[in-house]
Amino acid sequence: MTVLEVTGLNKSFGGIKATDDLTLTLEPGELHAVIGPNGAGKTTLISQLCGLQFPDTGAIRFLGRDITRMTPHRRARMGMARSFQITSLIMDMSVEDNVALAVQARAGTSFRFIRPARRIASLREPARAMLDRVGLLDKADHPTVALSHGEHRRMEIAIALATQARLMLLDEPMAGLGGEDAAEMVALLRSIKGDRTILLIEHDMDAVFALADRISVLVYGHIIATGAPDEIRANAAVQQAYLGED
Amino acid sequence: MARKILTVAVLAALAVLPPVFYLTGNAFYLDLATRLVILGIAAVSLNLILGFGGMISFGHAAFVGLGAYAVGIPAYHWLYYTAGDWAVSGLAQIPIAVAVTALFALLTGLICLRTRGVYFIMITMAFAQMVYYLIVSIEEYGGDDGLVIDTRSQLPFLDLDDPLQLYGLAYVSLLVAMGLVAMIVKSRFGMVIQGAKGNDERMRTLGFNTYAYRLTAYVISGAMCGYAGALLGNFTTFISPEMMDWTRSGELMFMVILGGAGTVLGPVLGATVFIVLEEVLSSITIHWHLPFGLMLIAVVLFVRGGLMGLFAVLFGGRK
Amino acid sequence: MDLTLFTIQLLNGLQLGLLLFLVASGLTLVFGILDFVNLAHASLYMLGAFICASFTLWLGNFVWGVLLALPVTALVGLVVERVVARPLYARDHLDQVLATFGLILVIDTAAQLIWGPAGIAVPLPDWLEGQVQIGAVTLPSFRLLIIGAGLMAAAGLFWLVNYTRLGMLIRAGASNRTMVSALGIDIQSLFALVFALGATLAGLAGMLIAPITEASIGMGNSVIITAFVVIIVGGIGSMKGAFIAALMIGLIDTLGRSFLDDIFKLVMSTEAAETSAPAISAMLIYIIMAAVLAFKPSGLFPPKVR
Amino acid sequence: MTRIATLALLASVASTAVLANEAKIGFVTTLTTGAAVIGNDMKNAVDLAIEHLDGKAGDTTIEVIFGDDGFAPETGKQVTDKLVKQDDVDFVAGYIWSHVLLASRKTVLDADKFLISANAGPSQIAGKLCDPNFFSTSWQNDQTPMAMGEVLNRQGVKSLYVMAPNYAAGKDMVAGVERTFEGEIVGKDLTKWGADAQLDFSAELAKAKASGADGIFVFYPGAAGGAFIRQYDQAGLKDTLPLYSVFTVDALSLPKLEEADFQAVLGSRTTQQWDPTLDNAANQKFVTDFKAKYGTYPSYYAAQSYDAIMLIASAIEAVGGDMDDKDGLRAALKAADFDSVRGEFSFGTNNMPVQDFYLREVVTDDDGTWTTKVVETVYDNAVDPYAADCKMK
Repeated sequence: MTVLEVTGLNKSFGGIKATDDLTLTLEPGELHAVIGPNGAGKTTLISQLCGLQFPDTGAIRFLGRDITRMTPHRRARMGMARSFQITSLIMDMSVEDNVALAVQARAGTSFRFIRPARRIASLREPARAMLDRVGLLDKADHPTVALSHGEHRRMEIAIALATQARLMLLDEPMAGLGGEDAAEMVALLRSIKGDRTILLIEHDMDAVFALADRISVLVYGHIIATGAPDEIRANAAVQQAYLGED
Repeated sequence: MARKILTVAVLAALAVLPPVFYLTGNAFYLDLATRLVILGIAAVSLNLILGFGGMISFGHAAFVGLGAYAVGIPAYHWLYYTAGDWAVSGLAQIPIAVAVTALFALLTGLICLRTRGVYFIMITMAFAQMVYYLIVSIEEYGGDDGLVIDTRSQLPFLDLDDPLQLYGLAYVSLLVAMGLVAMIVKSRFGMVIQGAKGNDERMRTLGFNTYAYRLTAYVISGAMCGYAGALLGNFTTFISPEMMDWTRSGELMFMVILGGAGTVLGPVLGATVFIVLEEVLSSITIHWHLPFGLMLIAVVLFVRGGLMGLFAVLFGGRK
Repeated sequence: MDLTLFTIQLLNGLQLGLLLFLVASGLTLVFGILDFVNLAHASLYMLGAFICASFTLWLGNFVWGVLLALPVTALVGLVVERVVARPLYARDHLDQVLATFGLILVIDTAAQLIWGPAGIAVPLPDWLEGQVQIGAVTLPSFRLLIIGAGLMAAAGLFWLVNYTRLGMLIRAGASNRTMVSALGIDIQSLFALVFALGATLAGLAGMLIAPITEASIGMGNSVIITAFVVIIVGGIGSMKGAFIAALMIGLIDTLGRSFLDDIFKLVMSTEAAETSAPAISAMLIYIIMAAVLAFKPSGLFPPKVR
Repeated sequence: MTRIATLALLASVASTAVLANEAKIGFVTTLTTGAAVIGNDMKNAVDLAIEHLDGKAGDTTIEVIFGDDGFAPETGKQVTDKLVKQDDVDFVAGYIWSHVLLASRKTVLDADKFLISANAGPSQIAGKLCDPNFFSTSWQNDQTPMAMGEVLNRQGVKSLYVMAPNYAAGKDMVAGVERTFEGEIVGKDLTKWGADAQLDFSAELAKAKASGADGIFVFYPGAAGGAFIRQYDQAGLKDTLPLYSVFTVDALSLPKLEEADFQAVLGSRTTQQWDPTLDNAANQKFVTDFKAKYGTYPSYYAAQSYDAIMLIASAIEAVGGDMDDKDGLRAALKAADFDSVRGEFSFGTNNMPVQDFYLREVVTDDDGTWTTKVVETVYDNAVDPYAADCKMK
């Protein structure tokens, strides 16, 4: 079954079209990248996918169900996870607490008032496992605010993983990463690939072409081309509209 | 560790000093301590949503007032009409106070929590103002003049007319309130509201219906404040809409911030310093609002994290 | 219903609304641009009234009193900005609420120490004392003056915000602070200027009300909450919102006070109407605010997303 | 436990010994906020009374401790608590506001001390809540407006517009005038009161004018009074809608109105149980010395406060300074054996004054100062309407 199916999505802000008749599908297990120049409407797209904004018209189907007007937390419970372009962690909590909250989100209701959450092994152990996977286990007890930018990006991945999501929406995970950090992130994403369905929104072309199964090119809110990396590289319209400028 | 010592020291001082004052003929200081402890409970419960949940309620005095009226109104009917003896029983009054304030928190929270930031600050205040004017308009219950509660709550094994027993009840209630808040903030529920304070969008995309969690926290906090109000009514034996004035809500907020928001002991410390300062300054000059206001500004400008923050800087307490 | 009375009440509501606008516009400017919650805004309203009253009694003329009091109030605003507000711009709203709450206590007490607790009645020149007859409607001339002054101030503000360089910076500052500082504008002076402007507007409102109600200690406390209701209903930072909400609140409050009991008498007993009408009309503006926020959590005219 | 009891006993013995030559009076009033203008006037009168007494009642030194209620019942109660429990005063006097008095009442009476109201007169305290240890040197809320209602009848006023703040005393005042006024009340406005009280009465005045009433009755104490008269003047109602007020025009508002030259108030009428022109020796001394010392006419608040101190002093003297002789003090207070500035003075069964009420008019005195003078006596030896509800004999 198709994981995500977006048809005819439109969204405008005061006359400016941020999303223009956008159509997109994600097949199970694929890593689908969306690229596009600045201001192409990538973040608006992801906000609509995760439910922080609603489209003006069009439909979004997730795992066969229409979620166009569903609230973010209900989408999340259906198995959609999102990482933020600008690091969006709970800074005054520890690294492990951040990830444990993601585990907790999957572990039934949190209207539980008595047992101390930090002593519940079924929350802490998976969280530590995820931190191990992204190489941050030794920083588990640190306050999040004390970590570096690269480490924050990796925490975002750990959190997305911890939610056990069927679909991960990754909003520029490489943003602001250089050299070693970037290489580590590519390796990390490659290790996840195949495990989960991933929609990757990214600026870093090297990373996109190294990781993606399919690529969609977004210009002025409209997808002008979709295909395998080689097809996109060869596409004249894409080169003109996007790669040419780069 | 240092923080634990401080907590024990403050609570021990509150347990021992006021009764000693009373027994040595300084009854007034026991009164002062009773007021302090009761307002401490209100501040502790405000702190649950303000300090831990990031919801800046500027209308918490309304809960205190409603709690007090929930004690006063049945007692009034018992005194002047034919309400049964249940009406002066604390076993009825206190549950009524808690239920009424919880319900009020639920109804107003449904609307308030749709808003954010300054809108939230102001709409909580608006609801408190509505209650204020509502009570003012009910002539039967004294309106603006307030209501004298001639009979305190009747409780088994306790005589609230005895200042020492009343203080004991308030003090134990404070311990329970602090324990409850400490338990709640460490629980899974507490992690969610703290997470939502830090980053609401993140929590929602993780799958938490943060609105429901905030609302629950708001109701718990309101009900605890209502309980404090029931105690306050018993203590002052007089209730008036004045208790719900927006400046009273401001004072509660100040206690929390002064002591240290987001800490369990902070609000108690804040209430203590507030009450003592008020007493000391007002006995020096009737224009005590001037130095008091200056101190308030200075605390905000220079003492970040309140007294608990200051303490942490001085003695290296763990955050 | 008596049409003449209704017209008079409309004008009275307009006058109240315009006074509210003067206070609320400064509040919303400071709030929208500086992101600063100033509970003590209405203390400047009170100070404006007292300063003007002192000058008026000293010079024997209200108009001179106002003209002299305006710059003095602006100066007070600058001092408050420098000493209390500026260190708090980067802080969260809670700190600002508390510090300015403290400022109210300080200014109220200081005013009592300077001017005494009694308050000052402000005399008007003879040409403002009388009444004006327009058709069947008689209005005190001073109230007409308030309406005129309020409309002029509103127009001036509208012009300032929409057609001047300063206004452009103000609007830009509201939506994108970093951009303005990137343009090489001294953002600190801009903020100080905006704060002083807000203080002056609030002071002017105080000066205009003083001949009606006297300058009195604590007069600010009665207006600050209403002013906040206005800007919350209008949408914080929106001048248009503040204007419309101020007129709305002014009219609703006045008409509620005038006609609510008559309306209630249609559906309930006279006695019930007489007790419930004052209570409801006192609560009316809060009920409206709650209703607006229930449906539009960011007010009627939320400024564009930052 | 025995040890503590012994200590307490010793302490009480010791305190009796000290107190034999000293009596303490706590005086609660409003010394901050805008209402402090009233409190200061009362404090001035108390200071003058102590001066006239030379600080002594008989051989007993009188000490007065002032407390500020901040215009809030809760604060007033706290201050009273402190006076009673910490300062251990023998009498607590003062109280401008009904709600502050009601809030503080229990503290004083439970401690078996004497409570003397120098202004507030809520109906409860005159009726159901009357107490042998409570006395008033002022009036019951309803009485002054009742006298005004009577005046209106005598002047042939047929229809009346009524305005008052929407709080308990305001409603009492309205009830009082309705109790005696025989004409028709054509309109009534209860305006917002409290911390954000309504001071702009444009809408109400417009309604009052449109109602076509013969006169307007108002009750606006403190700063609101000045504001009301100002707007009444601006609205040009002086000739069409004569003003009849209670507790609105007084010696506190008149100097301000005079300074701002608001002529409309001259000639307006108000009822009261006292006036600076009352012709008795105590009053002449009080008014002359008050003016000499403070430069203004005393207000009725001041007169009542002065009487409160004189009443207490007469009781202390009667028991020879023995503050433990509660029965003696009570009887002496009840006897009211002192020269009141209002002239003839006695207490009714409920310990409220039985006294005359006068109609006063705002006039200019020989020095050109605005003040009031008595026009006629409305009631002789009036008893308040709640006395019957009081169970005391």
